[in-house]
Amino acid sequence: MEIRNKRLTDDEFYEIRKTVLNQWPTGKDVDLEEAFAFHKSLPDSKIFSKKLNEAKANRITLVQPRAGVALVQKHIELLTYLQDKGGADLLPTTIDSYTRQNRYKEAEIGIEESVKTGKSMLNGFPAVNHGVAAVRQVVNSIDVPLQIRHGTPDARLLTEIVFAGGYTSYEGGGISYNIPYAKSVPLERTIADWQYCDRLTGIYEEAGISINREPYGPLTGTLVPPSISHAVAIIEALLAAEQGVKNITVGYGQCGNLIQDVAAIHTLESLTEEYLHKYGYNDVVVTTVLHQWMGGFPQDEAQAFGVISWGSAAAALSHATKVIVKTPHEAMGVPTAEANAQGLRCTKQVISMLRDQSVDENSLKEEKEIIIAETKCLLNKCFELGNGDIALGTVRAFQAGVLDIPFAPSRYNAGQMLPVRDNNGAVRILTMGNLPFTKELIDFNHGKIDERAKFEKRKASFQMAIDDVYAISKGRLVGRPRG
Amino acid sequence: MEIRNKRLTDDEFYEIRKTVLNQWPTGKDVDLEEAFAFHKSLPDSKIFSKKLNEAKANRITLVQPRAGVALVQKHIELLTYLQDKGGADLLPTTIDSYTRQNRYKEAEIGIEESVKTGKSMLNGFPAVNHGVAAVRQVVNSIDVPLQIRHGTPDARLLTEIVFAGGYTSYEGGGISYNIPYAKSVPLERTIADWQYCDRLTGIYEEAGISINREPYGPLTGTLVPPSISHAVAIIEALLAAEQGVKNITVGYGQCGNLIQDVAAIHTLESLTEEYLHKYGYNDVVVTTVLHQWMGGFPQDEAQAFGVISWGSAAAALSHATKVIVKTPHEAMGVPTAEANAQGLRCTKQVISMLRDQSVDENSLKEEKEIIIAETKCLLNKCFELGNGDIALGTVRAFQAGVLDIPFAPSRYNAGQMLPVRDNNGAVRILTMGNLPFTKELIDFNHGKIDERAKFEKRKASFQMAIDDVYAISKGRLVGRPRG
Amino acid sequence: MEKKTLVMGVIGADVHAVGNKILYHAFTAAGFNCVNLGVMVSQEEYINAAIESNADVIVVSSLYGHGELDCRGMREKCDEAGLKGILLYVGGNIVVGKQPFDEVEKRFKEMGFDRVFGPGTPPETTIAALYEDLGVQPPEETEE
Amino acid sequence: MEKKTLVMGVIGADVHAVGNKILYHAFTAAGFNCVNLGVMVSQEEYINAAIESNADVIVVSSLYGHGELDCRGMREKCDEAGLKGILLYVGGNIVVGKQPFDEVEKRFKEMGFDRVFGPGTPPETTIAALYEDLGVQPPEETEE
Ligand code: B12
Ligand code: B12
Repeated sequence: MEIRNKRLTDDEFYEIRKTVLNQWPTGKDVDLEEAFAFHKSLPDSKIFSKKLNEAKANRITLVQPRAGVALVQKHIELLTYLQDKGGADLLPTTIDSYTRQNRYKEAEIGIEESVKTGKSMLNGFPAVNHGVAAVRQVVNSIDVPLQIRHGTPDARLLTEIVFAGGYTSYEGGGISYNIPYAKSVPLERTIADWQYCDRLTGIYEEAGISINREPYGPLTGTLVPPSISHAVAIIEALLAAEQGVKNITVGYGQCGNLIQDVAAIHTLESLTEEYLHKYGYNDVVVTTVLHQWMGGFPQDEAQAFGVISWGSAAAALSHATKVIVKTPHEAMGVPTAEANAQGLRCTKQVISMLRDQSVDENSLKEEKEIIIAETKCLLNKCFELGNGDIALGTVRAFQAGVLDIPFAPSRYNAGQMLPVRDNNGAVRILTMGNLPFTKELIDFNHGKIDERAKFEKRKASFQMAIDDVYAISKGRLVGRPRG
Repeated sequence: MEIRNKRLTDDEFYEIRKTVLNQWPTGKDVDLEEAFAFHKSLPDSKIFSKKLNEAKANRITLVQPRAGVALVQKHIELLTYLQDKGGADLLPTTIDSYTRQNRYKEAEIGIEESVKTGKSMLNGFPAVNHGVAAVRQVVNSIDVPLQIRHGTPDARLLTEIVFAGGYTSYEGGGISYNIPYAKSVPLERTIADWQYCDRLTGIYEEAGISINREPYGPLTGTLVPPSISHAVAIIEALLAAEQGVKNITVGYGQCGNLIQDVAAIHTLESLTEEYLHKYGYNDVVVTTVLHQWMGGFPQDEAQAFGVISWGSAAAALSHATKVIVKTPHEAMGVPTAEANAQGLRCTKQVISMLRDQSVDENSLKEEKEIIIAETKCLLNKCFELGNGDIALGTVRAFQAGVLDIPFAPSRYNAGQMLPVRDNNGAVRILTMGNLPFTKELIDFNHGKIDERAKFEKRKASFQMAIDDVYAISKGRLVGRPRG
Repeated sequence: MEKKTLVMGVIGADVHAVGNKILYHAFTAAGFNCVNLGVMVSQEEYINAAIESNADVIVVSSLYGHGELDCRGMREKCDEAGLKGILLYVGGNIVVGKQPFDEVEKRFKEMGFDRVFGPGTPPETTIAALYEDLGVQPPEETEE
Repeated sequence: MEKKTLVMGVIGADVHAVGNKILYHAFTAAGFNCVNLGVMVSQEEYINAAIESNADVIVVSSLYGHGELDCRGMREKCDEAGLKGILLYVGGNIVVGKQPFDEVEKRFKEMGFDRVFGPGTPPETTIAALYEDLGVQPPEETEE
């Protein structure tokens, strides 16, 4: 059956649900009614959507780290530390990579090894293996709202377990947790699986429990032009809304040019709202998240603080609803609690110093127009390809290279498009592949890149893109030729 | 004799010089001709003015730390570390506080104690006590240009010794090294003593050795409105130019609001050039320096990195010729070499990430107009009070409170003016004292402050200023009421 | 309440004026009679002012790093001047560089200071200590 | 020059594709015959590809932190498959967290890897090591 952007019927949903809950023994502990009751017992201060809505109303930017370790107690200690010593407004539970691939047996080995060696041998928290009761232990121990962050193509069981466990926010989506996170999972599959996750969110919503959903914005985190990630975010917002999701945070990974970044956050919010309304979803609250630079970091911690701060500045000046924080250990490995808290404190300092400042609207005008025009080209073509259905259109768009994410591992991504920075560090598109841009937009991109090529006295090429990939880790934004 | 902005005659200069070189035994080792020869032997790469001119031409921002310890070898080690591990483009030698007060005997005790305890018991390098040969050891050991940074009201002997020692840049001025750095030294005295230092610079210049001079921009470093520090910087530039100085770096201490900071650096350069030309000094090269936040810092190092980065961003986006760097130890004490290098690397990361970005001119317009209008009010009144002579006018302006520096220790400063931040964090003036502003400018300042007062639902007052003094150290820019 | 008198200032060649101005404001609001000597105060000046004003306590600030050199012998000079047992406080950035505070405290206590405070100590802390050591209460109305 | 063949890929459940794409580009430009398996490569896939292509070296990348779990037993599997003595390189962010590199290197060498590289090792370093270990020279014309 071909994929459609259509709400799953109860019959469809509960039919699938039987097999989902059987994927791993812990699935049997999930009981919806009892889970609703648990959620209703939570104080407002632990509810993600409430805190986001409040932040949006007050135009402040909340800070949230990434964090997750193998064992429950250690994970609670870690989160408590980040809450108390880092001042995190929101906390995550990052899931390990085996769980993300539904390799629960390997996750089990990781847990055992972690117990044995006394250090986390997993790069995240294996929530499925731990099960509902353990997840609730985390929720009960922490004072601020909690979100699951992962990168799981088939996250259905995970969603069931952590929702039942009391998590009030959940990252991911059928595109954003496939193309950057998988090699050979068909897009129809992940979109369908994420319809399940979204429908489950809708079911909670209908029971009076508003769980926040966050399409994963930064994709590969590596020179992704705003219009590309905007298109994906908006599609996932539409898919989620169709399943009954009412509280959505759309995301964007900082590119590094301030004007482009601020314009990106502003247009991300306005375009998402525009498309939601256009397609009849009128009661969804949209908030935004900026991810501090998601590409390669400098190894030196002092330099890393510089990168972290610049991401914080972009978040504050664009008044994103929240910012996801990197740490001074980023280039080296999963951070210690201490390093993670340092990233948070550095970020909070910058965010709160800048909260009363903004970027002049006039200076954003051109960049906003470009992002809007590009994003609309992409989305309109997707709808066209799907004969009006965005789920179908998305699958066909990826096949056609109409949606194309740079440096992605998935074989369902064309990988024809090549981005490079322009002379001011904004990310532009050198090789269009099959992006359905107008001539004006193509000319604009190439004109900007030409300026740089002239300045650097070299041709724009794959080598230029490589230089840009390394640039920030080597202390620059634009990867100028050496020597 | 009343002070005049008039070049010292050779007779006057060499007459004074006799007593200056006798202030401490090391004075006798200064020999001008031999010093010229030493300077001429220096490679271009060690000459401050050359490096600055080049940076100005290329619109890049150089980074420079503060640093100085009691003993020569330790000082060389420190600077070498900052050069090699910090990547400093320019290096300083910060002079200790006893030397700044000409208390050479106490400095001598500090040196002895430092030898005994094995740690620097002085907060800087006592160059006068060490003498010319030791200073040259430093110059010979370091590859980048060197500057003396101090805060010395009567710096004549120090100037003689370090110029003879081969330093190619020198900070300070008759106002900026008096009012924030002394309690009871008359302004006539310090202006006259700095005319000596400037004339000495002029004499080197005439011998073909261009030594860079830098009026000290940030003054008390605490909520100094741009127009106040601009007025002082421009006066000191005029005083220096009259004595034959040809390479001047005017400075400004970051206030924290990006628009105000960028507007400040731009207007500082243009106004200085304007006034120099207006008064007939047509061959002076003017460059700019932004000092990262000079007021109280947060104690936490991660937060301090946030403050450092924001200062770096202001420097880069305003294309200041150089930036003076703080360290993560700022709130605690004189930094270790390691902490100092961290500040440098963090700064370099931000500076070079942002070097290809600027702030939109349009958004700077209002703020530039205000700074220019305020600065001209101040300067024109100074000229008026001095019957056209800026040296005399300056002395009278301070007497009258026409120039008034907040939180200054000097009894020759009126201390009537009180600054507070506005609702966007820009520094404005609440209590004018005797500042000669037009009604429009007063209304502008008060209007901005009223906005904030309304927002905070309290009256603007000394308490508001106190809250602003503490704000950055407590993680904010604007000192909002607690609770 | 009988007003207690304190002599305050920044010692040595130190010109850090900001904290001094704020402390003066805070101490006055807290009900003390303050003789503020400002910056660059010598040991003799503190002592003379304390004798003249019949002070209960001398509050020494040092920010610039030379505190250790500047404060030596202060207790002895007080004793000689007849200020035996007068309360001596010191605070600020009293040594050069970031040093472990307990060691610093120890050295200054050995020099005869009754209380030693680390970098960035808020006025409220200092005032609470003064109330305690002088056995007085906050004034009824504080400027808030 | 006879072209040496290398098999490369990112091991385990790891999807970090950026470095892999760039390494492929760099190795090819440096004159190697590259079989790039991309991301999410199992030990078996490396070994099969190495047998098929008669490879001289297997270059394992691991970025995501599970390298230690994923790489265990790889040398033994190579031996069993008849790839005795084949060069084994591993690099990337091969363990969880920031750990002292010499300890990490030791553990991976004990697992049978010939060369172990830390985070952010530039392609040039890897290529230099390959030239050395395989006794070959850079191609005359490199893409510069
Ligand atoms: C971009 C990125 C991502 C992107 C990847 C997109 C994609 N599909 O490629 C996204 C956002 C999807 C992602 C996801 C995850 N990531 Co990630 N990611 C990064 C990041 C920021 C940059 C990686 C990169 O592209 N660098 C640029 C390229 C050019 O460099 P490189 O990858 O290091 O490769 C070079 C060298 O290492 C070397 N090299 C590589 N292999 C080999 C082999 C040999 C033999 C030699 C000699 C050299 C060598 O040459 C390469 C070319 O120069 C790094 C941190 C960093 N480095 O700053 C984290 C990082 C690698 N990720 C990490 C983690 C944990 C994850 C996640 C689990 C999620 C999470 N917790 O946040 C998931 C894992 C998903 C999975 N199953 O793999 C951790 C790994 C932790 C550890 N080892 O302790 C890192 C270090 C971040 C951190 N500090 O926590 N990530
Ligand atoms: C602003 C500033 C300046 C301004 C001062 C302007 C002026 N005239 O007031 C200028 C730029 C001129 C300056 C000059 C110098 N400074 Co300065 N300065 C600072 C800075 C950034 C803030 C100080 C401040 O105003 N804070 C705000 C006020 C409200 O706080 P406070 O001063 O700490 O005072 C509060 C508390 O400490 C406490 N307190 C104070 N005294 C006492 C006493 C007691 C008993 C108690 C309980 C509490 C207490 O209450 C006060 C009110 O809340 C500090 C670093 C920092 N803190 O971030 C460096 C700092 C104090 N300066 C320092 C130095 C070395 C100097 C210089 C030698 C130059 C140099 N090397 O850069 C010169 C010295 C000149 C001289 N002769 O004194 C060092 C001291 C190093 C050390 N102790 O190891 C510091 C720590 C910076 C550093 N890390 O290197 N400085």
